Amino acid sequence: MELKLVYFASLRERLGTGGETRDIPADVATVGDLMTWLKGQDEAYAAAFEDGAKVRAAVDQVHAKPETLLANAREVAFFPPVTGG
Amino acid sequence: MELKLVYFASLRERLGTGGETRDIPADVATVGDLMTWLKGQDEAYAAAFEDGAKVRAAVDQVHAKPETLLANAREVAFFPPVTGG
Amino acid sequence: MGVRVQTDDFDLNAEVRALTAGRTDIGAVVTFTGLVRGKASDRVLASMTLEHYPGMTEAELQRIDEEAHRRWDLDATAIVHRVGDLRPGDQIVLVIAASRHRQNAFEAAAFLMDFLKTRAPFWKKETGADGVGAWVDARESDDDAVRSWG
Amino acid sequence: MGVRVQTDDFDLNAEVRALTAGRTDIGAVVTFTGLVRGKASDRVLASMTLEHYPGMTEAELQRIDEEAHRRWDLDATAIVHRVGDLRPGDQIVLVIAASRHRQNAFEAAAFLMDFLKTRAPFWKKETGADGVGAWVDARESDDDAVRSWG
Repeated sequence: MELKLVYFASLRERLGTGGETRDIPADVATVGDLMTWLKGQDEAYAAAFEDGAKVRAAVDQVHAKPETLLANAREVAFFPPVTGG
Repeated sequence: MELKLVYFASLRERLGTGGETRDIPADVATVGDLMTWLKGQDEAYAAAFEDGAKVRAAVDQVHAKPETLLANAREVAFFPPVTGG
Repeated sequence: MGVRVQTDDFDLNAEVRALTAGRTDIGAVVTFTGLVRGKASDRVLASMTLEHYPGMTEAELQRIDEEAHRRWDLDATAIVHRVGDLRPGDQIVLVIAASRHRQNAFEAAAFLMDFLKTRAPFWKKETGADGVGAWVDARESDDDAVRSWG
Repeated sequence: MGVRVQTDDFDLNAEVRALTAGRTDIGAVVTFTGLVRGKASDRVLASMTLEHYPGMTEAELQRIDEEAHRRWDLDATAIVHRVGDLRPGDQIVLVIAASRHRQNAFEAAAFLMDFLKTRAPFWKKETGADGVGAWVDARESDDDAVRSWG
């Protein structure tokens, strides 16, 4: 499955990119699965996603949890806890 | 004791005056005493002070209660519950 | 810290800037503006007249303001209240509370309004579209609001 | 009802007037303005950069705004949030809640800010007077604030 991944703030800086398109294996069913799969890609991802509690996600621009299904998602975002306002 | 009395809003309209100076008997010790004494003055005062629960008072520009002592007060105000804001 | 009673209208921007200009320690500014509504309990209003107790009004507003500063860590506050003749849509009252953090500013602004409503000596007289004038009754919910602050 | 994300500064008067002009049903307008503070945990700031998630930000602010309208009887609301480079004293965010009665307006404005702080995808990076940049950490007290609304 082809998926657009976007990264923000400290996560974007650590990964050195604001986004990428990836071909995701069929057994990656949830946001949590996707984080685990990304961590296995290389050291930069492993480091960026190491502290899972500090990474938040959104699926198609709606806040998501680790158990949220990717289903037919087009865009998944990862970012640290928000600090606006 | 000479005392400046001031009236506001509906009380002022009922009494037909915004204020007056009165010579108060020595046995009028509290705000409540003063209200009772004023009620005895004539029908207009009796009517204006009839519903004591709806009359508020201030002594020298500080909110007062029926039991507040007049002591050396210079100015006593009577008015309905406030409705600003 | 400033309390004012005036017949003139006030300008929200100018009042806020007077408190925040040249400062970088304020993180949160909450303002409350009260407006004359065109209808009161199904009665259409033509105008409203605000009477007050000159001298006591300013003193009481000052006391309410000082109490807010005792209860919360505030960087600045302002209270402006109009008197005289107003029309539907006109501004009546402005309260500003500025603080480093938002919760202080929100709570202090609500507190200032609750106490102003029940303690500051202002009285509203409404004149209906029919020309009939009537003094506004105090609302019990305002007394409840004050009691909730303990 | 209007939510906006912009690099430009905003004008408090203009934003309030846009909600209240020509209306006489609004009795209470509460505004919250967030400002860049010159010090953060004893660190002197030179500037702050606000990053956001275009598309999701507007959608999330819209969702928060709709939730406020579900919870309170509101006549009008507005949320304006700036992004890009800001300096100490600059305005960051504006929330307005207008209602017939003051309690609704106060509560809705506080609610909008609490939810914006914990749900809208904005991130602040502070640059110190020493030139060192650091992403701001989320505060637990903000999560507590959101939970308090149930």
